[in-house]
Amino acid sequence: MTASWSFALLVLGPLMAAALAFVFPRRGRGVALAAAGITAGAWVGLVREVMAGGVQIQRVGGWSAPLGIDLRADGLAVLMLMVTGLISGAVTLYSGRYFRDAHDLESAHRERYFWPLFLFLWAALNALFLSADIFNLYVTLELLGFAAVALVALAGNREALKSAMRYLFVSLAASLFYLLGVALVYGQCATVDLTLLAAKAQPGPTLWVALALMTGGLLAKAALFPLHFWLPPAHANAPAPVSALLSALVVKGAFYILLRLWFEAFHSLNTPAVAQVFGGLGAAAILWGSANALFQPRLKLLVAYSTVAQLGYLFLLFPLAAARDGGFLAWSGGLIFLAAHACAKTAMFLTAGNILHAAGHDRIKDLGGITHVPPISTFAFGLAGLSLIGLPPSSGFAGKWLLLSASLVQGQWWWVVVMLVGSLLAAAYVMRVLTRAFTRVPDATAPHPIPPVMEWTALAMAVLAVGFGLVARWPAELLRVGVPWP
Amino acid sequence: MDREIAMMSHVFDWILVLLVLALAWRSLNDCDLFRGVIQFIALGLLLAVAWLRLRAPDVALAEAAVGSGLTGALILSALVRMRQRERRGVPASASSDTSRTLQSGTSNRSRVLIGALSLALLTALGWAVFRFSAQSSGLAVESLAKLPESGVTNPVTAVLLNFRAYDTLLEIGVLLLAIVGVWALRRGERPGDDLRERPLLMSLLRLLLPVLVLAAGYLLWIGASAPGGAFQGGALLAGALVLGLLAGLAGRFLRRERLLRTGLTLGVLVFAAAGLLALWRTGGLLQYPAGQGGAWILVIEAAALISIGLTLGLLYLGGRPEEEK
Amino acid sequence: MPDTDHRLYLVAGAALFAIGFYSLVVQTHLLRRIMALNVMGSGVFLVFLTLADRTTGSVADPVPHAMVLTGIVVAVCATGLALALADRVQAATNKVDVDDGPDGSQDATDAKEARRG
Amino acid sequence: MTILDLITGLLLLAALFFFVAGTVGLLRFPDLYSRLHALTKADNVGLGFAVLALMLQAQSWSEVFKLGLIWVLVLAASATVCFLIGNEALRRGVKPWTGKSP
Amino acid sequence: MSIHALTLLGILFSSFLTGLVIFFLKEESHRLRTWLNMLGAGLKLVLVAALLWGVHEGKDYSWSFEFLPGLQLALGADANSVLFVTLSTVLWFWTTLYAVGYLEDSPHRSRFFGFFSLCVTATTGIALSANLITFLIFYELLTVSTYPLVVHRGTPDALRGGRIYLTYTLIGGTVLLLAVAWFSRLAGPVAFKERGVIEALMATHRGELQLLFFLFVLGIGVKAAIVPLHGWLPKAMVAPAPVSSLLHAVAVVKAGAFGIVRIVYDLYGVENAAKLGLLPPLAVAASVTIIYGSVRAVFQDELKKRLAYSTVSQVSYIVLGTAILGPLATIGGLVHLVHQGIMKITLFFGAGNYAETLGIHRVSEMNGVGRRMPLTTAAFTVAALGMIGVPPLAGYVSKWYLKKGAITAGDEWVALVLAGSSLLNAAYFLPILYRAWFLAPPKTWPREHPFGKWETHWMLLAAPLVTAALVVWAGVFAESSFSPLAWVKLIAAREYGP
Amino acid sequence: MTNAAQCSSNVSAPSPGRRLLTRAILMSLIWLGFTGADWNSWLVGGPTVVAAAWISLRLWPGASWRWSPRGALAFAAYFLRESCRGGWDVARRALSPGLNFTPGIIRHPLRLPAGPARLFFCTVISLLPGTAVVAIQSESIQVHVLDQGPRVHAELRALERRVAALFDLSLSSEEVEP
Repeated sequence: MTASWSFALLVLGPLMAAALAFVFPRRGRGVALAAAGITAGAWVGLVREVMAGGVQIQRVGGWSAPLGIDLRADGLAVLMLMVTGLISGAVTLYSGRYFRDAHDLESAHRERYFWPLFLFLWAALNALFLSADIFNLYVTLELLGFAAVALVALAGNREALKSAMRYLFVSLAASLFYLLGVALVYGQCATVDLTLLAAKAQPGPTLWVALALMTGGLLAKAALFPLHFWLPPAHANAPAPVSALLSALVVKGAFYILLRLWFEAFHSLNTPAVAQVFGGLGAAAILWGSANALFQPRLKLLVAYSTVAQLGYLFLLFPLAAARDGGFLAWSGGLIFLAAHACAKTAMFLTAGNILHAAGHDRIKDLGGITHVPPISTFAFGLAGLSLIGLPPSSGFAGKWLLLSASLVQGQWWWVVVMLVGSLLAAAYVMRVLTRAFTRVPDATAPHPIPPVMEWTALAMAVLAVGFGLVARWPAELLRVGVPWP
Repeated sequence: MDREIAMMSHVFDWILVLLVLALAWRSLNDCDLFRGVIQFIALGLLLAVAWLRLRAPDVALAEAAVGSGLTGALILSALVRMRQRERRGVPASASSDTSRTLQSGTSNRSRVLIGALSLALLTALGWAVFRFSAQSSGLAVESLAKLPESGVTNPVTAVLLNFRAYDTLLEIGVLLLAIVGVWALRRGERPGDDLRERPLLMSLLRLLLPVLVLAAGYLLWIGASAPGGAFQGGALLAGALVLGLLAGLAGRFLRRERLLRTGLTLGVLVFAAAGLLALWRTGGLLQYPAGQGGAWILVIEAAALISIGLTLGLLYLGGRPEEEK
Repeated sequence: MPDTDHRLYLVAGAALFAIGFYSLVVQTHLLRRIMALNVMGSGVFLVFLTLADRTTGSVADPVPHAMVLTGIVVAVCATGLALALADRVQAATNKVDVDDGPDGSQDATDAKEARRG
Repeated sequence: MTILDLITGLLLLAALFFFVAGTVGLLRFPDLYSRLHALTKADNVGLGFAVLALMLQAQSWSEVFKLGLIWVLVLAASATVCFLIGNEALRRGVKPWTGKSP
Repeated sequence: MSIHALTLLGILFSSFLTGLVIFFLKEESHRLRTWLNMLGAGLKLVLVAALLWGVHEGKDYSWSFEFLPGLQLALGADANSVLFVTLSTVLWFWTTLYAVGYLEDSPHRSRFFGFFSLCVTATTGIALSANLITFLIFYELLTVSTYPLVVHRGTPDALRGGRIYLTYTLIGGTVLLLAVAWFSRLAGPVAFKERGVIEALMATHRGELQLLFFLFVLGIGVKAAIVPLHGWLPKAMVAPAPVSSLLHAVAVVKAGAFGIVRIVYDLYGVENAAKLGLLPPLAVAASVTIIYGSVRAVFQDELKKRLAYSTVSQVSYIVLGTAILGPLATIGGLVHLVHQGIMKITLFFGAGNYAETLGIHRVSEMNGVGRRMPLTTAAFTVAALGMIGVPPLAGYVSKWYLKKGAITAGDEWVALVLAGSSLLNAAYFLPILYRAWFLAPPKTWPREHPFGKWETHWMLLAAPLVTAALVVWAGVFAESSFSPLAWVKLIAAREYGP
Repeated sequence: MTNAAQCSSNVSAPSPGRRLLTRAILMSLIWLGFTGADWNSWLVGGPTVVAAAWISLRLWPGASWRWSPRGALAFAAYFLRESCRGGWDVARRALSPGLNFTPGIIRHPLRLPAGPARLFFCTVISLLPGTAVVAIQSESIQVHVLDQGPRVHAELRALERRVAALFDLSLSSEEVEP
């Protein structure tokens, strides 16, 4: 009973809030705060049920699969919901001030539309993480994509509009690839339920093609190298809290579905060769993204390319988690890494927003003398950087450690090399920014003061990115609930 | 006789499919963009025929109204707007002639590459679909078995608003999101031509609009037992709204911002509230109390109809109707 | 319909999808690309509905029908959003494509500067 | 096959004839204005026959009514559209073909 | 949680929390910051004293917390930890005092002292780590918290030095991470234990263990500045004097040396290491470093650079002691950990005083400085003589044990290295002393800064005097029961005991 | 509204309530036609009818015009006949081998008053054989004809008379040749 309400409120709370924020444009922030409260409560209820009673299933409308839609909450889903909630909460606090303080005349307009779009994004994410139905996942993907694109375009400048347009094309085409895959799956198995598919799916040409289509679409949405081309401009040109949401959560949505497909519904098709391909692409993403981040002229572009790189780590989960031996190590490692990256990236983009606000630009080479004035923001960036590099005891470290251990256990040493090189590259680009904080510039211009709530929210996320590593045992335990293999 | 009918329908299938493919190709690759758009609209109509052929009258209705009609109107009006802006704009950026940009941009080599990729895609898909067994009832049996419990007799409506109502709830959310996204982008412009100078059209609209509203209501009602429902009705309503907008008949309505916004969100709010209410009453999200399915569905659909009609109609403006204060 | 050759329609759906995809990538005009997405969508719908039509009974499988209805509505929403965005892009850049813009080249020069500096 | 079906068949054939004729006209007629005639007149009659044919097969009076309504609305619409197109052509200065020049 | 565990945590948090609070203090709240600093340092001193007493009494100090499945964050206090933690705490107290005086009126003090405290937290954390993973955590924390101190001045030079420092240490850290992960894969998440934990693996994984040892030394050797991994150390001299003293005497290089001690004694076990044939190469590396560093030091004119190369050389005494089998060498190496610390910090304090008070940065500018600043120069002299190994100062004690240990173990060539090094030490320290005491002072100093009634600020003066006194005490009272030497003997007895 | 002025020129307006009622009844009839005798349908039908009536009234606030039932019947018969003739006419021209017609645009003076009757007239012209309206001016219309000739004007005047009869109007007496 409690779980039912949790399911309902987690999805409908933000959804109705989005509608209300649209009807009452001046009340957006209050509505979002209320939604944050409701979802937090619902999440607590849900996590208690999951810890106590294992995987929770809600048969929507009282019809069970295959005819109806099942919602399902296992450890993975609950973890993703938690990350979503934390980051959305931070973004809510941050944005309450961010949009009000923008320098241009359009800011009031932006604030009005930010809230409903943001709440839609939130609802879409929650719905996505709870869904156990691949067609329903398609609908949530579309909700997510539309909200993300509209939020990018909200920045309103030329570059933002162009990147939003490109993002929309990629997103829509990717959704259609996914949907075509769903059609083939339905034609073959006569169900779109993840659990039923796990029992019904047998390797064969149709499912191979279907899965390839769905995977292709999702990889584009998850911006895995070489399909990442749309991400850096989109994430770099969006308003700061939006960039945070996109990098921390939106790309993870697609990744989450990939996990559900390859490790649950179609686990019988998950062969080592495929897994190695995923891992290879992930490795390429790590190297390519990091190398590009090193040469970006703008802070937000750097952070965006860092996202391309860090997403690569998530895909190392495929070759590592598929094996029985040490599989769970990699599984929990990859997902803890996901949470770590989400928090760290949020902190980084929010900080970038602060710096942009203070300096009026984010050209890295001209940031000397500006960053040491807002020390809290710099501190936040540094802490987030620690997690990104994977220095202990941050959560990034916890994730990388588990992935490292898994590769060592399985003797797949090549991933170890990639991860270590990736860490060093991450250190290089993070330090490229942090060094500016210590540069003494004699005639530094007085920066625009940053509202405290914006600084402290960024810092809180950074602290979370580090501190989460100290309690990483808890998510690892949580992930055991409903883990796709015995 | 049966053989001949089968033969004829076979020929019909081939003609239909070839026409569809030819139109699809031409509509996207015709060097005159306007002609392309027209062919695109025609493609939508042909597809509606194909849907009928595939025993999907509900979809055919929606395709004709939404897929072909509204989408076509949207694209046409966007084309007109773009061309007007181009005419106003500086001719220096001459590369952007809307009507003839076919050869610009993509090099021949990448064309060949993409072509090869698409062919590979087609081959893979063809390989996949040829492995399907000729017959599979999918979920037809299950849905028909559960149909009496759903509260309606049209199986598609039962799926949309009962068995898989949750999808539909989110989909109504997508609709609202689309309009919010569009409004966030820009202020809409009225269509360039003032139709008030065309009395004949005006009188037609005066006649037509009330009938369209009635028809929308009728589709909503009939959806419970026959092809139709909130989407098809909503599409009609949207059509009526677009015509009204074109004729400048909805100006005063558009200025009532709060009312508009309420109308747009009505579907989501009522649907979600119904879901929660059902949860409270029966303990299951969107699980309607036994025997009351029909009534619940009707209420939800009515709210959805209004929102769908408003949303799809207002999408036509390409932006929010008025600048807020 | 039992007498329909489903493979014909399935392949046609696949072909629509491929035509749409090809045009989406090759064409640069925003409106064409938006139409291309719609054609891709129609291909998917065709596959869905053909699969639904394979039943032996008197009616087709209603579940894909509902899915396609959802898909059609999503498609028109996408079209509306994309058109509004395309319009803004044109207003901002005076161009009707997003492929070779000053932003790409500008990034490149900025990156070069960063390497030098 | 009842007598009603036979009449339906004949009516449909008539409808087909007019549609074909309209289409041939559309292709053959010399200018935009005369093509408008081909479209409005022949197709409306064709539609009328088709509607009549379907009315004979209708299950209820309400279906008959709806079919009739459709016909009336299409007539009104096509007359209006015919005017709109002709009017627009006239405004743009499209000269009618008068048969005198080759 | 027991009182013992609380003590351990208290030692960490006494500097961690003060550091955090200081970060967010306003730049102007000078007095509050000083009080907080001294309070933290004092508290830590008290807690360490309690710990010292407790460990001496045989109490078991340990605390652990599982932060990842099967992975413990574990603190403990064995004899080794206590040695290092005491050293760092005592020296931190005096360095803090010194730093407060040194940085008066300079910008960004909140940032400086924040990181300063974090740095000490990391160092004590390294000392108290009871297993590899905890060691790794604090080791990396040390890297991160010292970087801002190195680049504190923000000049292009400082930034370049910082970049080099970070490049070295992060790569070292990465290698260490690999080694730790690999080792954990082999042996499981093991805690440090006297005589090592690899007994069971000796037969089966010989090659892997050797490779791992190499990786460990490579990773940790960066911080211990073993040639050729020492490149960062002279470059990091751009940092303010208190930082240099802390870096060289306590925090970074000592953490490295201590790390090698941990690996050899408590992870591999010195006898196992010897069986694997790991010690001779290590001894060679240490010897090369000792000679190389000394030679380079002779040719440096810049005082801090000369001291830095001296550090490169001296730290390897500890490694050398570790690399020679037998209790005497162990004693020599370990006691040098303490002795070198107090001597080198005194030297850096002195150098800082010269720079701050008179603007002297080069040896060639030091003529007659003993007359202008007698107390400072006296302390400097004591430490320098100690470094050379003049009896009865601290340095003599360590070198004596090392030499004896080497001879006992049959490595006579080591005695030659030590003798050569002592000569070189004399070669780079004696000229300084000569100039300071016996040459006439110039008319004006490069940049004099008057400080009232003492030769310099009292805070700047107190620290070197105290540490110089410690140098004398550690040498003269080496045989008393509370001296570093006595403690080290206890460690050696446990390592080699029956 | 300008539309209102245009349409309510010839009849005095009844009260708003009655007008709404009239429209509602009209709409109800259409609904009834849609659904047949399904009384449950009025659950939806009621609100829909009200909405449709209200919209109709907003779009066309003018009162309903007068019309004569007898004229209507006569007109319907005439219209059906002429439609068929029109269709046949086009079909004949389209399918005959040569293009045996002389099209052109002619101007025809209007006698019907401005308002629904005139609009109705213009609409119907396009459905009748050989004629299509291409422009409407205040006192005349331009008609595209397939065969220019004297008969055209006569036919148009005949149509005008029938429309006038339908709307129960009397035409202005002057019969001017163009």
